Amino acid sequence: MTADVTAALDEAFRAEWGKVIATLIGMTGDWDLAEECAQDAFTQALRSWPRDGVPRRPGAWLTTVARNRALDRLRRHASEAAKLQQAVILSPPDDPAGGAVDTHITDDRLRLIFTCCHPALPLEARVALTLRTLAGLTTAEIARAFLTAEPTMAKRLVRAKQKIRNAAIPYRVPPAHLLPERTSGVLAVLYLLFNEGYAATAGSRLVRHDLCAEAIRLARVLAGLMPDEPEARALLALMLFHHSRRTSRVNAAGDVVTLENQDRSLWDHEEIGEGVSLLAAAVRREQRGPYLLQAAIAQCHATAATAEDTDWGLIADLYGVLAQMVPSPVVELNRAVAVGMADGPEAGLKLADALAASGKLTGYYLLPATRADLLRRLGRSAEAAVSYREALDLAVNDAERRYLARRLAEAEGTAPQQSRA
Amino acid sequence: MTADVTAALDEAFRAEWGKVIATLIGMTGDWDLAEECAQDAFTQALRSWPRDGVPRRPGAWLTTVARNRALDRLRRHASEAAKLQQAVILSPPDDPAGGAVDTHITDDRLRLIFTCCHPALPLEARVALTLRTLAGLTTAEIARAFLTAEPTMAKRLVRAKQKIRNAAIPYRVPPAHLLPERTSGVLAVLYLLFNEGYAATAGSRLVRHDLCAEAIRLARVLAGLMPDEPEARALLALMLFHHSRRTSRVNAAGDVVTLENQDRSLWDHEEIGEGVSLLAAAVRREQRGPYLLQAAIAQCHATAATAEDTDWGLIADLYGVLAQMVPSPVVELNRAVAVGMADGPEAGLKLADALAASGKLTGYYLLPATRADLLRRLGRSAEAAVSYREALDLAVNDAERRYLARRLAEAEGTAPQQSRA
Amino acid sequence: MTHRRAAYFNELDASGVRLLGDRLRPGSDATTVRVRDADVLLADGPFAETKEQIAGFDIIECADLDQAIEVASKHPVATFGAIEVRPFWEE
Amino acid sequence: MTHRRAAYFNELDASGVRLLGDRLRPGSDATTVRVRDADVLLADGPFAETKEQIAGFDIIECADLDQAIEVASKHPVATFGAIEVRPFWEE
Repeated sequence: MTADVTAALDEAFRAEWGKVIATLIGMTGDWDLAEECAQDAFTQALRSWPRDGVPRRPGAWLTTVARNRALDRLRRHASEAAKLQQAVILSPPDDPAGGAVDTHITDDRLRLIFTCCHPALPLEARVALTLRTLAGLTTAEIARAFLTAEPTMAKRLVRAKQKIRNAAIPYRVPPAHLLPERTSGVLAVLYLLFNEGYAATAGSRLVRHDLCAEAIRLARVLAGLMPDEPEARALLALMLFHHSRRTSRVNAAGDVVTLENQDRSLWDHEEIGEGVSLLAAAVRREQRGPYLLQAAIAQCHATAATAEDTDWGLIADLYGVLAQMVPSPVVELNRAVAVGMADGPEAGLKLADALAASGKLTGYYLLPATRADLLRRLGRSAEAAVSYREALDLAVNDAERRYLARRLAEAEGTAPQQSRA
Repeated sequence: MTADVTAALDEAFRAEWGKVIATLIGMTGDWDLAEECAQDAFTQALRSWPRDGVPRRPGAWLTTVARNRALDRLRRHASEAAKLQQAVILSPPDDPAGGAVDTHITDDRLRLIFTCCHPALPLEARVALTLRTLAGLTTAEIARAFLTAEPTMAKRLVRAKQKIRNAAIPYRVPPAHLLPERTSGVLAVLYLLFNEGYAATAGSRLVRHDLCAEAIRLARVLAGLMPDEPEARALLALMLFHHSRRTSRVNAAGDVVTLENQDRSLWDHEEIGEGVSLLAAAVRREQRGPYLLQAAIAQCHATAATAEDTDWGLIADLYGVLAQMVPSPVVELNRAVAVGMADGPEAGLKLADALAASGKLTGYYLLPATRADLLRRLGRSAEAAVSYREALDLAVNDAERRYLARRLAEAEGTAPQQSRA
Repeated sequence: MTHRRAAYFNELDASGVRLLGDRLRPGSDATTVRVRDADVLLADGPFAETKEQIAGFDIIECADLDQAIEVASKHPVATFGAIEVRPFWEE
Repeated sequence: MTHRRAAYFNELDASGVRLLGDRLRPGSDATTVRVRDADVLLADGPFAETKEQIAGFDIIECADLDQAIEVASKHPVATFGAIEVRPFWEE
């Protein structure tokens, strides 16, 4: 097989798997049949493309093959006459050239993503099902990505598909009155997927499959399918801003490098540029959702030429609006950090102390870590040391622990003072 | 009020309360109404008997007054028209002289006892309800007898009556196919009641009301109501044999006196005589139920002129039959004791050891206590001491503990040897 | 029945979604039946010893789970208790 | 359905005691709906986290509890599971 054909197959798999599955579920209502027939179609491509050449529209080719396979299978089961009839009614007239098929595919993929992320499914099942049916990851890959045994993951997927069938979770884009809530549910699954991957790159975990890339790919699909939904674009922008810093977040020793100390020349400026234009398009819609605000904050960091150029005042304001929209002590903590940068550590410490007094973040290591940093900047080393030690007791991630230990040593005067940021 | 009238009232209360309640429940289906009206009738008797004299048939008088009271109450509630109609249909024509009433009363009391002991009620509710409705104990008396707070007992009674009404527990003598099982359920409640009272007389507990006497009274009522049921008679006989020894079971110091050491002249020979004739009548029926076997064993003890005269061979055989009928490790243990007496301690120890090896009575103090007694009789003092200590660790009753401590001291040679039994 | 309850059930019945339904007596009026070795064993109370107990049920006919969730979420009990939506077994 | 099951339900229906009844899908197909602060909260699975789950129900009309117990004790599930007999609420 030539490298060209291999690349074409690879590309087709990434781009088309979800579409093929979505179309077949829409046509047959049978998730397992859809998976089997999609697999068949890709196997068929593996055999025939090297011999006959890559078709002009690989997606349409794959969809047609998979659909014919599904019809064959259904016809073979005379007992499933009713199902077949339904399938025939639902399936559009055969169109091997794929002219009118695309719009139909588009709809089906949106139906698929809303079904996979239905809130009646357990959260982990939503994530797994999305990766399996939309991203085309194998059960083994998903299991590895989530540090789960493969049989457990297989069971989870089977269970989820059973529940969709037995509890009659509808295969559709939700009606208008449910759409905002369900859309934010879908976005939450994709962002969870991204964060899972993002946290892993900085921890001591090895993930074979890049969950961040999958999350971005799916968010891009969703933003394309829902052009009227600014939050979908904003989520994609948010992911891109974070992802642009992936190489500079950890140094050669595996230690976390804080944002202010990162080498900004390593940042992926193409991704930042895409994020900026996505956000600009989203902002034009005049809706301010939580992802838009978070993306706007991330943009402030991503577009600052140096750490000193960061517009901390704007960031503090954005966190203020966000905190009102989605009350959360973690957002409050981030606001305290931003205020500490914009108006000085004294002002930030005041907010952080209020948060500590509320008890809402008890046990969360970033609260004492933040207080420690603010105390350090105020020159109150002894108090800073106490807080660093507290944070160290709570942190679980290795890289974070190394960072805190270093800071603690500094505050206790047992290590050479690093250059002040 | 003259002593005569007081005694008549007292007697009527004991004898008639259950009958009046039973008749009124049968008539109205309303347990609370039945209680209220019975109370009213007794209050009325308290007022009118000293003035007008005790009626010829106090039971019929009370029933008539209570029934008229109930009809009055029901008539007063126009909204309960349906209930009234039912009540009128169910109630027999008024008969103040009480001619035909008695047979009807008899039936109702049997219905009441089966309803109170219905297996769908929790066991403790069956006992409490039986004491309240059949024996006429107040809620406070029942609570005291079972060392429970009065509000707890009141709640239990209310709950039981609610369940009877809401779950439609039928007010009737069960049909033939349910009768054997339900009868043994009723007998079990009465025997539990008796044992509760019997255990209390030997423990450090003070009970105001004599549960044993109530249990015997109720068993006598049941045996009278079910003349064809030999087990009812056998249970009454069993209770009488136990009860006949009540004054000789504990010495002046409050210590348990074992059967062999009891002063048989203190036994209530009238009760023993009644037990013997009841058992003789029961045996004629040619059915061998568990109460009959237990009563036969108790009779062996009760009718032996001296401990040495006890027919241990027959007792061992009876336990053997009983063990086959109702397999139970406690019965096996008693059999081991009997065999130890009939065939010598060696034979008894063999059975007791087998039982210990089975693990079925682990934690039950009478197993090591029995082994200890057998070992002592074999002259194996050191082993006996170990077993007495084991039993002492498990026993909870004060009197039992004092007995075991004394035996332990003997086995260890730290106390003067008592006369060997 | 409160006005709110009545309105909910009237609407449900009028829409044809509810086929049947009723409140059950509390668990304290339940009797649990087991048969073991041919013996009928009775126990006072419900079979599950959870704090939460089933208070009633409605049989509804819905196009899909979303409709069932909508019906359930409007049930007067949903705001303080929970409504379990269970599909029937179809062979 | 096994022969024994079928025989049981045929007899029940013929006697007029059973008004209605059906098996439910297992708890894993259930969705629990709660409404809190006007938000509709969904949870996968049944409301009670007990090992035992409700597998079905039958609405029977009986003269009294003894008849209901008799019907329940003959149910094929009674020999390995439990049948909870619950009266309807009557106002």
